[in-house]
Amino acid sequence: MFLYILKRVLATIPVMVIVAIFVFLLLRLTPGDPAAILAGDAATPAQLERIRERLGLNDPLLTQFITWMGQLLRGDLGTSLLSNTSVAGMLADRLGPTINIALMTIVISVVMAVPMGVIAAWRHRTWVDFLVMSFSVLGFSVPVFVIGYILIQIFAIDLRWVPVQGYKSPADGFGAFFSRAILPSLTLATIYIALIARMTRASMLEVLGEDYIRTARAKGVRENVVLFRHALRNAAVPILTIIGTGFALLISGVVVTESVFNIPGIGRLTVDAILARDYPVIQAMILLTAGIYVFVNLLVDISYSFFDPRIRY
Amino acid sequence: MLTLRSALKETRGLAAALLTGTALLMPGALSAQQDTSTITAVMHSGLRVLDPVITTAHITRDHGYMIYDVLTAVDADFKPQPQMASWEISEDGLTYTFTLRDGLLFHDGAPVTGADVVASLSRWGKRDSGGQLIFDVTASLEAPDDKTIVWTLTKPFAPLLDVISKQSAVPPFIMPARVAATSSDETITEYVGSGPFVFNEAEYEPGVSVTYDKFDGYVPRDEPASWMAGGKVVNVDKVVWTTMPDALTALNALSAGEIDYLEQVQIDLMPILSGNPDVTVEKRDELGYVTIGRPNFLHPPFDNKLIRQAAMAALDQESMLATMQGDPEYYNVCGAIFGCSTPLGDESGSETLTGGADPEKSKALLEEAGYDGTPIVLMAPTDVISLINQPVVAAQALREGGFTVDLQTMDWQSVVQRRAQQSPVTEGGWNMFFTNWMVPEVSDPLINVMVNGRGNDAWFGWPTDEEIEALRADFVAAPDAATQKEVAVKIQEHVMDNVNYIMMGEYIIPQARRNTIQNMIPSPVPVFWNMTKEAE
Amino acid sequence: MTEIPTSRHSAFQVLTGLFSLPAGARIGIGPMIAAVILLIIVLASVLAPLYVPYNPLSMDALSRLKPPSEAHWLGTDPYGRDTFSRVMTGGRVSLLIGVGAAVVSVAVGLMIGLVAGFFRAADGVIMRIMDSLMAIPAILLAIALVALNGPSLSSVIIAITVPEVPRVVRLVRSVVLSAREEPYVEAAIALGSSMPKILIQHLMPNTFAPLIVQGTYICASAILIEAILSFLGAGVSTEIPTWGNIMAEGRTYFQIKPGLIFWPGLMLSLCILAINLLGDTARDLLDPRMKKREG
Amino acid sequence: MEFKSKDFTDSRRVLKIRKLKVGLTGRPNAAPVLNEIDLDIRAGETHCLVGESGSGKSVTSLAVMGLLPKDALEIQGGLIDLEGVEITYAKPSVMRALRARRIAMIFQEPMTALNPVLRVGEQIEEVLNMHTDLSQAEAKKRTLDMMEQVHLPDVDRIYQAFPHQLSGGQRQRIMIAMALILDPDLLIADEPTTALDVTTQLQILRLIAEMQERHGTAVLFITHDMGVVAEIADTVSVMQKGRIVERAPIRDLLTNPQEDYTKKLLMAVPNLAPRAARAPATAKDVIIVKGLDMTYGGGGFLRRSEGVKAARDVNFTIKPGRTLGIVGESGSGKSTVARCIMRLIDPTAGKVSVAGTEIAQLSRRQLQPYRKHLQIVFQDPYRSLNPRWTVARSLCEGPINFGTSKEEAMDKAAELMELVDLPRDALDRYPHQFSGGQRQRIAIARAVAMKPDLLVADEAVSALDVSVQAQVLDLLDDIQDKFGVAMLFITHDLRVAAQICDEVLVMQKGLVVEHGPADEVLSNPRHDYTRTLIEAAPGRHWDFANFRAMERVPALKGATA
Repeated sequence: MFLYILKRVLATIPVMVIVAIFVFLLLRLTPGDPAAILAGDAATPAQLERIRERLGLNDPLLTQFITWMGQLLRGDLGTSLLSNTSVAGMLADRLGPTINIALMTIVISVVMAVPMGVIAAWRHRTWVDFLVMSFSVLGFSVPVFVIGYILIQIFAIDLRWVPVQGYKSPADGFGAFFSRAILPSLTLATIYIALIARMTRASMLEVLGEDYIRTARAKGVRENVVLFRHALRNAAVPILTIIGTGFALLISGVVVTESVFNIPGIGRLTVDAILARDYPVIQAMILLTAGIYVFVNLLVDISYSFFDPRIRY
Repeated sequence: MLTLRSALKETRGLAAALLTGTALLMPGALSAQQDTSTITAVMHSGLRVLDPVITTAHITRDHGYMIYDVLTAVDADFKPQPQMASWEISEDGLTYTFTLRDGLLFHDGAPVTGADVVASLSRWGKRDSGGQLIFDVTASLEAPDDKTIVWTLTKPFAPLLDVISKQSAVPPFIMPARVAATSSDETITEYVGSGPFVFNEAEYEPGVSVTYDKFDGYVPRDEPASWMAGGKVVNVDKVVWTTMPDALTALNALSAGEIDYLEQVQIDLMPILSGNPDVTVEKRDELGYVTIGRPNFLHPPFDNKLIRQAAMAALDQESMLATMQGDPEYYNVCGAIFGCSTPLGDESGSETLTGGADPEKSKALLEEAGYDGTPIVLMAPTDVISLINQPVVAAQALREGGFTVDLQTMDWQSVVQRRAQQSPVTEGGWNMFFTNWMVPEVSDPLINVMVNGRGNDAWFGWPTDEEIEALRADFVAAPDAATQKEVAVKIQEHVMDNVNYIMMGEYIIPQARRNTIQNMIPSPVPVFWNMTKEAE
Repeated sequence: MTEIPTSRHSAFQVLTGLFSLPAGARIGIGPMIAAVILLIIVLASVLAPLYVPYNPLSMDALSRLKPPSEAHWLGTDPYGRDTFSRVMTGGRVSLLIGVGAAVVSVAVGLMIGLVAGFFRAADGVIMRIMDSLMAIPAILLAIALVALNGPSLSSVIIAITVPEVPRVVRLVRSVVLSAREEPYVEAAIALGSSMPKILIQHLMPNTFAPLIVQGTYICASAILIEAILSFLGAGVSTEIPTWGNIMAEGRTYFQIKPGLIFWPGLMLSLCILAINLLGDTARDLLDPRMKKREG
Repeated sequence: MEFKSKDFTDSRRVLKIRKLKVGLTGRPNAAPVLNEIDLDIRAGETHCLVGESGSGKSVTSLAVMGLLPKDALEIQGGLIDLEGVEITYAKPSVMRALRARRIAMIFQEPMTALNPVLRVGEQIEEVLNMHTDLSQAEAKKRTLDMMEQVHLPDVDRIYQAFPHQLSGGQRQRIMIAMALILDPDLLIADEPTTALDVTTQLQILRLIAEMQERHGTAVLFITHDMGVVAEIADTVSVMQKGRIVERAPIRDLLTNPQEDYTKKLLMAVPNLAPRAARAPATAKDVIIVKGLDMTYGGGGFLRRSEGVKAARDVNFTIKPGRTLGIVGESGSGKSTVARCIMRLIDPTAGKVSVAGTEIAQLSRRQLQPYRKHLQIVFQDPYRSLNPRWTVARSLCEGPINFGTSKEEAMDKAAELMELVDLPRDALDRYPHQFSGGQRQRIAIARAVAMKPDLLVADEAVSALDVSVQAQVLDLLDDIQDKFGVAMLFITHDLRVAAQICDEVLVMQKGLVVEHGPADEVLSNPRHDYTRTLIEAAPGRHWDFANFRAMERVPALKGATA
């Protein structure tokens, strides 16, 4: 097990290096000049040139890359070109909201989607199945910002149950956190629920056709036990996999939700940074999100063995 | 009776439980704003750059006015007034002597000295175009003692006080000498000013929110506040600026009382607020903004004056402003390049712009110029709301006027980068883009960068225009206001004929506030002194 | 003489043979409705220029944000453009993006996946690169790519394609890996067939069924991602109406003129719904296990 | 041969089925899957249901259990009566209560019939939790007790084990323990030993008999293997196409079958008597295998693993027109040898000479010209033909690879179809339009099209019903006569090997334990393992094809059973 984890962690190194190179090149080939953004509308070309020189943007690409990698290896994420603050500090400020909302989304999604999928598979080809599937396809079909607006309209404006926007850390009180996080989480959750419910249903359908399900029924086991004890655990691996790979979708959704609900998270930070060509921030953020994705999927892989004893590392 | 009482008791218990439950669900937001000592404001953009000298970004200027103070400032009549210092001008107009008033302190407790002022002005002079002009004729800038600054010129520079008092892009904010020692190409890293608010560094999240605390050591002037001049009396303990990337969310937050103040409201969205008795939508000041189109003089077809004139003939202010703003209450068809309500404003030569487009004239001019149908590349930003409409409307109008248009959409940063490219269109260049200025930023020939005609040293578009340079020199040399105005009208006429840029009219973006916010100063820059907050 | 079913094979049977479709598989009413809806949307979009009442680009500052009327069936947008004309025309580009992204992702993914699945030497390197591409959040990558190439139709398609390719590669690779163990492939090796021949003639057809299914999902999600990119200001040019950028432009007017979001949103949702439903149906029909059960 | 001959007429009737009809759900007019099935089983009786695949044996058992897949099959008539309770249309809750208590079932694949993610102990115990009020401790005690009854070793450890950690035989014992723990009246065993090796099969059959003895359970035993039937049955029902065609006590059925179908079935059953020895061939060896070693795995990045030695020091030669059989149980390495020779995998060491050329170490490209000398027929007829290709295309693939023109190859293909007794016009069809036996013929034709020197048949008849099996074996024999091809015949079934092989090579755990002429190895085995294999072959004393006992039962002096 330990060896396996070590191996997997080592295997992420080339992945992260490729991500780093890719992002670095992509950014440097993208038009945009952080100096111009820094200086504003009325700067002259000579002033811009001096600022570029200061920021090290005139160095050869390779030098810039080596400098950046050197910093990374020392654990230094660099300094924002615009705000002149440390990227690590910005990241520390921004990571909390995103992670908390993401966790809440995952919890909501799993709690809702798995039973939905199980029931749909159990009542295969009935109206229940049709309903669940329709909902989940609908979750795929409506753009996430539309869902956000609709939820705000209903719950924040018409019913006034929760605030329209903003974020409070759970440290400020769970109620304060929850009331602000619930709408963004639900917004994000729709597509995730759709994804997980679908996969749960498909996986359960497959498992329910297995011999050991017939064995369980032949033993006179009650249907709910058949579904949740015998079938669901066997169906878990693909469900876990989709939770892991769906995490990428979640990160994408976060970018939008954070705009709609005005949450100071890393999604918005990254988009703002891209629009402002704040290279150190973009690089750090994409590396970070890629790292989180890889980490989540490592967790998922490891959790397989918890659900399925045949998988041993 | 007994049962009734116990029933009541039970109900009360239930109500209490419900209340606690609800309180758990909706704490904070609504009640936090009952706090009359804190103002939460949503500004037009997120604050990321904290150096008000290195950048011309409005949000950073606004930040500058919060934590820094200036020597002199303009009042609502465009007149320079003493702020940190009073002044005396020598008879020959070559020596300016400033005397700092008493009680000026930096936020770290140190008094403001002449040396700080000299360092700050010097750094500003390297960055600001107006400042550069003054420093071109500066013999010396010295502080003989802690209270006095002497500025000696080699030849008279009549608008000097106007330039250092200007309220926008870039005012000479006064910083401690050690901070002002930072190179003008590098951003400062210490944010200490002597202004009415203190920058709360711990609560600063770049692009998201910034918090200002009242500076108890600030001594306001005695005069009433007028624009950037007068006494800056702070009536709250704390001002929080937050950014909301989504305009609709910001409006909803204001409606719900989660924020107190919204700097900019899209006109189209005003109906959402109109039904809310707790919210007021209003114009903060009457000057507002101008929106302009700038052709590229280096490459065909806009290197040809006739074709520039054709473009101007094809464009019409009314339809563009109407698309941008909708409600005529919030725009002003105005052909004056220096603004219609400024001392130098004049509308000469702008008939086609203000009187409706003349596509036939445009076609005729194109014919005459021998326009070959080469598409003109129009850069259209997608992520700055106040700039989205102009290129789209212009593209349509130009097509109707006989142009072939290639409307290229990109994010604003790509526009910013690409407009600096002098290469031909085929190699990443461009033909035209649109941008906006606050009226005070274009209100005279020294401040208005678009009337600079120095070729490569001119603003993007790079016109080489000796005629206009001569007129600008006349302006600097003009001894009195009447002469200045004469020169300004000539510049107006020249710009309309040569089409250095196309003035597309004035507009105003209203602000919205909860009614608890009172006594805000009408000013182009949103300022938070004088403002009061009442309980709801 | 052994008995053999004697029916002549029809084109349908050739097709079913190609995709392992079980003969006589029943297609329910749902997918039929979905197919009809999709057909109507596609036809309506493709033929839009023939019947829409206004040029979707022509603006009229004097009739901005008008409510539905006889002149403007669905009202007008902030530029005074006719919403009905824009929504109907918008489908063309949205569908083009969907189909384009699906075709490109599937084609590129197929090629890479075949190589990765069959040549062990290339597998490791290719899969590491694919892992990396998968780890980069799609939307951020898309924004960056669009910023790089400018917001043209092709950059949006490329932006959507890049993160999808790894998924297709994984799918193709896994199909190839399992098909490679099939006895008929081993028989082909024993018959002296060359590697490229085995790859293309024996292995590649196995990937078609799952790829068709995957393609429908990519198509649906591409249309959706285009909408999100437009929302974030990184979509196709505002001059080309798509459902996505019509919604993105209309988003601030959500409370005062919900039609700007509702109508393109309805078309988009119906379209994605139909495509997904057809994809699900195709998956059920093409599932080899179904065949085994009936066979 | 001893048959069971107890008379059950006085015993209590446990199961009574009358005119049971099962059809496709919602399609009452379609051909029924089961038609008018009558069945009686009495306490203590073992009733065997035999028939070829698709005859409806399993559907019968599932109907009794109430486990028909609802969306595919439904009962359309008749009645099922379990000890006086009619359960034909019983409510799910009623059926649930009956299962495990009154009827229990064990399935063919112990691999898939146990839940892979639950400990086997828990899975047995679950039956008690569902149907009794026993405390946790009592339930566990009873479970362990039951596990001991089915002769599982080290029950405390196995209780905690997951299915994949057990052998096939152990898993099937778990299944039996699970089925019998509540002492049901009727046990349905659906091909419970088919997936097991012969030696394990024998143990499981004995266990079922023992348990039956102890508890007096009635057993409905479903199998396709006449040998097994001969070993265990009291009475037999023969099924064909959803009907029961003949029902009789075992001795009557085997000695004096009434129905043609039964006779046909019995006559196809191979027996252990080796084929008549053929004249020794004198030609040069077609293939020479020397010191062949194959080790899987090994190496490893962070962990050094030993690797599995699948085959060790295998040596043999085959002459033209002769057949060498490799027999052994699963995991013995017999298929590994075949695949090494075919160069589908690369042997770790050793030599393989074909047509005078050493091919074991050739690269894939160098190997290509020699491919035609070697051809293979696989076990699974459903997977050995590309489902997307017409038969013609499959048959032409090889010849075209070796330069034959398309037209010529098509002509050849047509001839081959006749050779394997299929109509020429079937060339344009797809594999799914053929039955399993027909597909196997096509696969053989495809191999023969290459005019190979050596034909490797890897379990080529194992997946086929006995009647089809016999036909395919005949076909292989014909082909060998006609083309003088040498054959390497891999099988787990000694009876099949006896039918076709000149020489037999017995493998165990990668090692060759015995190698010699077929009749010598089969009638006079020298190695204990060979002897065990022969002993375990069910029904080896009976000559089914001739409805009598074997004249010459393979001698098993000093057998250690």
